[in-house]
Amino acid sequence: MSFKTEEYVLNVGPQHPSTHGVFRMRITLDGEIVKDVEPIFGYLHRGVEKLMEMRTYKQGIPMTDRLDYVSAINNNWPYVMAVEELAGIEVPEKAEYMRVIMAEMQRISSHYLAVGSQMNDMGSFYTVFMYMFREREKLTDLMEMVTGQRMMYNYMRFGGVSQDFPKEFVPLLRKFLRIFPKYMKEYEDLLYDNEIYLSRTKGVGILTREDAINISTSGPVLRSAGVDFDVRRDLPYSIYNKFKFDVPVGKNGDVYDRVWIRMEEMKQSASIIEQALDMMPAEGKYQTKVPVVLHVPEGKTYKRIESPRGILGCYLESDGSDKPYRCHFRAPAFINLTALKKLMVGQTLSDAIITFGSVDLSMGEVDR
Amino acid sequence: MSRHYGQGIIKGMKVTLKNLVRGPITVQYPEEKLNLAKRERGISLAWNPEKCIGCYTCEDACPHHSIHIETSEQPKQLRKLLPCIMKCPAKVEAAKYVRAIATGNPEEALSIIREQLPLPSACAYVCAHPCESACTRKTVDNPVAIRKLKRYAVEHDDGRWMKNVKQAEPTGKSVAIIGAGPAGLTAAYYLLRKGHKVTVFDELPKAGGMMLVGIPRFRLPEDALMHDVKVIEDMGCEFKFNTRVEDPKSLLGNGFDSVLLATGAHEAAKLGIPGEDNEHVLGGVYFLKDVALGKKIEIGNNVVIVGGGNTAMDCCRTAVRLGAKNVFVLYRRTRNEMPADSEEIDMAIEEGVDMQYLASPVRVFEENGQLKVECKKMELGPVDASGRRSPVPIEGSEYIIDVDTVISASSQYPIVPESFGVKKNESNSRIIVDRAMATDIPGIYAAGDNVLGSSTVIQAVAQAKTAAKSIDTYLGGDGNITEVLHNEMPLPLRPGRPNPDNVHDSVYTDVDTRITNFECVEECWDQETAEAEANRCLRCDLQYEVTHYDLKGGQCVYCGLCVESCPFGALFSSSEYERATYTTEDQVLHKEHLIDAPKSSYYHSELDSELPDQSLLLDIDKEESDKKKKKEEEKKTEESVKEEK
Amino acid sequence: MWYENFWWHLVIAAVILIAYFFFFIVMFIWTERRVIGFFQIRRGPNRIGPLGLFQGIADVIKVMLKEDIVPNKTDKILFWLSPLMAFVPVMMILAVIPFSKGFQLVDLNVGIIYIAAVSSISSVGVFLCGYACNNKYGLIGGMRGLAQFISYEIPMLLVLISLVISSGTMSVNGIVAAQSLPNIIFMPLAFVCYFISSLAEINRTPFDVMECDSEIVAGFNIEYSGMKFAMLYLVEYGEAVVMSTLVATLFLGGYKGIFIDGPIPLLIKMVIVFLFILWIRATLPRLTVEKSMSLCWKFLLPLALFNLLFTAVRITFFPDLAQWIVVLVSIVMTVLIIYLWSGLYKPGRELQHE
Amino acid sequence: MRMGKEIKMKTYDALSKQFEYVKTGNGFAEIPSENILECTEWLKNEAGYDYLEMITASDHNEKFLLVYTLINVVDKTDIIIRTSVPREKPEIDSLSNIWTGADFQEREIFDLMGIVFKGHKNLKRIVLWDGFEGHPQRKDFKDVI
Amino acid sequence: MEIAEQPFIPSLNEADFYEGSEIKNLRHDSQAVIPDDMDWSDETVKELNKNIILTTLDDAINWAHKASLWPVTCFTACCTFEFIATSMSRFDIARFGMEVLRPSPRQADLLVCGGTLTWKMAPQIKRIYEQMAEPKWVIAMGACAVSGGIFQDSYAVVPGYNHIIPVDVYIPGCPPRPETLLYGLETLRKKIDHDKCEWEKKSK
Repeated sequence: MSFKTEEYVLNVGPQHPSTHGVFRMRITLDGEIVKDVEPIFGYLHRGVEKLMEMRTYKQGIPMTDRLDYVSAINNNWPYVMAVEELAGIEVPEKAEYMRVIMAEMQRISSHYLAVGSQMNDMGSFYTVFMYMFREREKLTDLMEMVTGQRMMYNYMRFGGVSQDFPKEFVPLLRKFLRIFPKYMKEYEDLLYDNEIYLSRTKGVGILTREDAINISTSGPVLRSAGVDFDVRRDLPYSIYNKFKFDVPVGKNGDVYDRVWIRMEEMKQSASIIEQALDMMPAEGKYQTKVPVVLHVPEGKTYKRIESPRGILGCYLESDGSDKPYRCHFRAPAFINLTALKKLMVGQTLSDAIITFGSVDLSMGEVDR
Repeated sequence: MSRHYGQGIIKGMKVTLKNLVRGPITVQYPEEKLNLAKRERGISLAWNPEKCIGCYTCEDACPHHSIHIETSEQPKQLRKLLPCIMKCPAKVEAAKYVRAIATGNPEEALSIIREQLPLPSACAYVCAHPCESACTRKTVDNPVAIRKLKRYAVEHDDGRWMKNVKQAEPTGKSVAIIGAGPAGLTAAYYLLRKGHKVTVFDELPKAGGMMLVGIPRFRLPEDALMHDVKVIEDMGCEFKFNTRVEDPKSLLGNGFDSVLLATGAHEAAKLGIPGEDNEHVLGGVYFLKDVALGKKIEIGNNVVIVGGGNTAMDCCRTAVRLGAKNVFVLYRRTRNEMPADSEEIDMAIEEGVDMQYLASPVRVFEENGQLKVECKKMELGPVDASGRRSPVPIEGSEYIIDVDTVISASSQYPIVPESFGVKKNESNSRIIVDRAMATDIPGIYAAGDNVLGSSTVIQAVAQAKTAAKSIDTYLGGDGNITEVLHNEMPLPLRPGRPNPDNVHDSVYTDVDTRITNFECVEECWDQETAEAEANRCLRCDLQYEVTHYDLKGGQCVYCGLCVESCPFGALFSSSEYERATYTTEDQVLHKEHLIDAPKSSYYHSELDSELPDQSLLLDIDKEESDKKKKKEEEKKTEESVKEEK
Repeated sequence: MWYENFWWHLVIAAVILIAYFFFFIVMFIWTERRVIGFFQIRRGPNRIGPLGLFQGIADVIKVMLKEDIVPNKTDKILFWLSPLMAFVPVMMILAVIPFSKGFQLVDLNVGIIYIAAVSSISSVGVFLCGYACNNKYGLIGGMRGLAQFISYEIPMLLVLISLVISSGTMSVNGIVAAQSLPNIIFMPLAFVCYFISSLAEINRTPFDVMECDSEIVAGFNIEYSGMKFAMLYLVEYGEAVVMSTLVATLFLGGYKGIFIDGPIPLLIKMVIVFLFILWIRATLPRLTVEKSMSLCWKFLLPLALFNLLFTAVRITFFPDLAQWIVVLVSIVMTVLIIYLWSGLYKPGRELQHE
Repeated sequence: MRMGKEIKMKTYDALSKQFEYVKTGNGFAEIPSENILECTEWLKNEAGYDYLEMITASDHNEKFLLVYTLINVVDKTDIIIRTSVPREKPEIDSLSNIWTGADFQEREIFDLMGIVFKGHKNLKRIVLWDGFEGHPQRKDFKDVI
Repeated sequence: MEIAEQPFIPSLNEADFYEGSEIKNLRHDSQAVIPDDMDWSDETVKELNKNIILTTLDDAINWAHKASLWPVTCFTACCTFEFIATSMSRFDIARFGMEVLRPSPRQADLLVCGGTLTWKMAPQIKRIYEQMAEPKWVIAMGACAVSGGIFQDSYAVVPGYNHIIPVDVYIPGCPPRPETLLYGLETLRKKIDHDKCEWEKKSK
């Protein structure tokens, strides 16, 4: 008598508690072992790129906010940089510092969310998530103070930022940075020593260096595989060459490394913010005056930044009118998704789920 | 390292217990409400009906048409002082005549211009249009092309303005005006109107001064200039051309009761580099003057022009028309920093001029009978006092261009002759005057470039107007030179929004034909374009009452672009956040709601002080940090006590 | 006693037990949500009734009143039957628990075996839930649950046997009576094994593999709504009630208190056990099913066997040892053996870089 | 920074030396569409540009412009390659067999722009649903309900 | 034993095709808006059906419904994070007994539609709504859910959830603040207060 198992197809998503949005995986399972996975997405395809062609340049900024809704400010940046290059708009020095500060705050808050929801996927019933959200709320408060919104900041403008920091903002941000390490220590206690956490993350979802490069992954996923590449340091934009910071690089490319990198990056971001606050000129313009309807000269450009999820690029073509001719976003999460098959196959369903969580997607960006 | 199961779990449980002790951070919402950020962009807009003039900018700024406005056709007058009028040195009422053109009344428009400006034709071609740089429309896209509209008005001169002219009785006093430039002609016009007898002396053979010799004919045709001059001539002005007045004081006794010095700026600035004395190195102003007066100049095939102002553009384009094959313009900074008009630069490039940015001449020398210019590359350094980034030379980046002629068009300045005997500045380039334009000698006045340095036509006109007032007062008049030439018009109706199009393109003659002659390059707009362009004016001084102001609340994403784009500060973000409805229709917010909505200080930092501070989650860590601080302080004091011991 | 053989005694006791069961389910719903809330630096339900006390009642009423959907293509009979099968046995366990001296529905002389037998029926019910609903998630959840139940039953039973050896009786009442000091002090190792395996039995964090939200949506109860879901919902908390009561009875001295005996000490102990479960729930992430299995077979089972051996040796060869020596030896031994044993495990897979 | 620029310029020069049909412009190299595979393979294996950062396309009426950016992860430089395919026959070789990372991006371009990638193993709609009419990123797209 | 007819199991490609045509049909059919139901607020209807027992029962049931509104975890886009923020410690939706996020629609009472709905997702949302057991409520959270918001003129976006499923409460904002959401839930509770038992509705 011989036993034979039958493979079956399990649809995970589009409505599923741990797909981080409307994402669907068609997983072929043998028992609980994943044999094949086919990512299916587009459930949040809103046609942002097409819509941007129908709007003026400035009206495009709120659209970019809604791409990667977890890190709105980082999304503004490549678009704004691309338009600035084509239109030849100068950014005042102070505005560059303000952008860096806001973007790094956004990175911290985005990583809080990523790590927190990772723990949630692991089933720690919201506790870590809630603690991290407390810190994130503090950042949200600070950013709300500057921009007036909690999520869709719509902060960057061509030639600077929309508004100056309010005067009470900088002391409060410094205060946040002062208490930041204390809470980080707590989270590390909650994560790194916990045996259940270790047993679930170590050696799970391994991505090799070769695969990571071949699949064009970026951000923490790429760095966890041991590739030392960070756009902020290696192809510096804005004023990142003025700051000193480390780029954490993983060894094994597993879930543990990816979470570890996110935790380390938060600390580095905090140090960048601190440096930027010290170096920021007290006086100066925060914005170059640009008309509401901007007419950008003809040209093509490509600008990239390091968003919390990886290389976020904006390819912009202008035909001289007041609307972009073509605007394409290189969405890091979208391309990181390609690695999903490599990451998941051969693992159990539970591990596959946390591996998926460790890639840290936001579907708005994947589908655009 | 061996790890024992349980340690980490216990560590984690310690953390959760610690947080349990810390206590909840929950806000009990319906009873306990947070203070929002001062800049909160809540789910409504606040709208100020007094400030809103119904310009539809917010409606157009919305990415997806969430705002719907309807305005009444009939406006009401709101204010008199407008940016365009304020910014104009001669206080020409730009908004008014643009409106006249928009309603199809270019003749009336000319009357309005004529009230303040006796040289409308000349200004219509070459005015530096400070009004445009102040135009409110600039915040939306590009300013209304006021100068070109003036041109359109001038082309429709039917002499209607003459009917309302009030000529004063002759006073019997006579005034000598030295220089028939913009300042001189303006002063002559107003003094003639006040009944004085005016004689204008000029060393050139024609009237026009700098407008004649400083501006090439393809920008300001002679006909247009002479049209203005003829008006003044018809009023009885006496011109004495080819006459150089050396001593204005002597005129005072000889039948003239007063003298106005309006000699202009005719000297070109030096480059300040070795080899400048070469005969092929020309001053830009001299070059233009010679060309304007019809002298024959050999400039050869390769011409280098140094500078980035309008004079440089005039020079290079003149050089092209004189047949130079290769014309270079060397400028130290980049195009963004160039003081010349963008259109001028565009046209120069179209005509084949090679713009070399970030380059500066180092020396001029002759080698084997060939004139050469050595240039150096520059790069932009930090921002200097003028707000522009200063050029910094790059070492070792020298290169050499073979040239036939070098034209230094960096700037020009006036030289006041010693024989005038008036008080001057140290470098002899300015006459010092008081606020009434009077010099230190009673009866002698000065206006124009010899007071200002190198400046614009409209500045000179403005000064001449002041001078004319003072002279009239000096000669016993009332000093009132205001005129009313236009007929009263009703306030213009507007059925919809201002024209949302971008600024209309100017019409130029074809490049290939225009570089062969000195015909005027810019063509006048036709009626349709001119009226469309004039309709772009937002009419800042009129208020079209907003009858409907609907915000589709369920559709708006509260991005704040409308608040940002409002040129009049009539829109505010609102800090309202409590609204939920059972139907979609209820989502639409109407005018009444928006008026009452609480305002936030998004883009209105003046409201900051009125609003309460934001409640922050960060404050929960206050006590701990305070405790720490206290402990540290205690330690310090203990240490200091110990040290003292 | 005079009342022992009257049928109405059974009726009244049953009513009291059922009331106790439901009351504590409702209160535990509230307690769990409230306490977890405080662990998560928030307040938890506090609007419905004073301090939010009626939260559980409202939940139960609402769930019961919801539309009862029976999806197409389900196994109709099992779909109806399985929630009952899961729910009823949980309640039946209470029958043998003494709430006070003499207050017990039935004092079975094979009480321990009864408990073991009845509680396994419940797990079959849960598995059938997952099977009957014709849903892959449900099936995975049911299978996971069943595998885990069966595995953890073994260390649990071994511990119970050691308990029986030590007390010399199989009656629950007898075990309570035999605890002059609570069993947790005599046999801490047994307590650890029993507590962990009963966490797995009642499907609580970190062993909630069969209902894990983030992986298999809602596991076995994915297709249930209305009254049937209400039953499953009650099972979840009912098991918690029963299990905390059992732990309190078997290891913490049952109804024996420091000052007074009776139901009140039992209830206090039970609530303390439940709070401890909540603390664990608030802290730990979930184990995967295979890791929970390996924990059972590689960690708990040897410990439970050792515990059995140790207890047997103690009872057989040193029945008259002074109490303090027994307590000392067993505590030292427990700490030592857990420390040594746990050092053999490595969390996570072996990686080349470490 | 200047270092990176020099390496970049050198790569462009080397590329145009290696393949005579390559035209280099200000910050990009223009390659005929039929040679894309050859060039990118050379760049990957010989020049060290082993990271395919992005692929995108834009609609220019009579042709589609395709833009590829590559990064050298070791030297930290990037280059941009452009190519174009005619509108009547929008076909180009797929890079997904060299770079797995091109897989989804090419599918997306196929979906939204309607360019067919020859050699792609699973070329079907990715963000829109099966049976959607038209390719929305094209300029002449009209939505049919 | 008789073997039942083998069910038709499509291949994956076929399944995609069926999905596509389903989306297409749904898109074609749901161009019109489902009208908002405002009958409940009509006071006269309530007066007419006054019945002491039923009204008291109504109140009790409505109280239970109000007290434990369990949302289904189905969030499509950005507004998710404001919902999460609401359920986190600072605003703590649990105070109203709502923190039980049921991943399975069968057990949930409330569908909080947070975020943009695309046509590709529309059939799934419709199915989730249909899977939910009565009584059920729907909240449209944020501009996209109310009207398509900033994406309303896109080819892929449903201009408002009320094209697909009936919506009870609309909350504006992009995204709404947590307080706004809590206010919206309060508004929903007011509506639930007016609900009547099933049998009464039938008798009408």
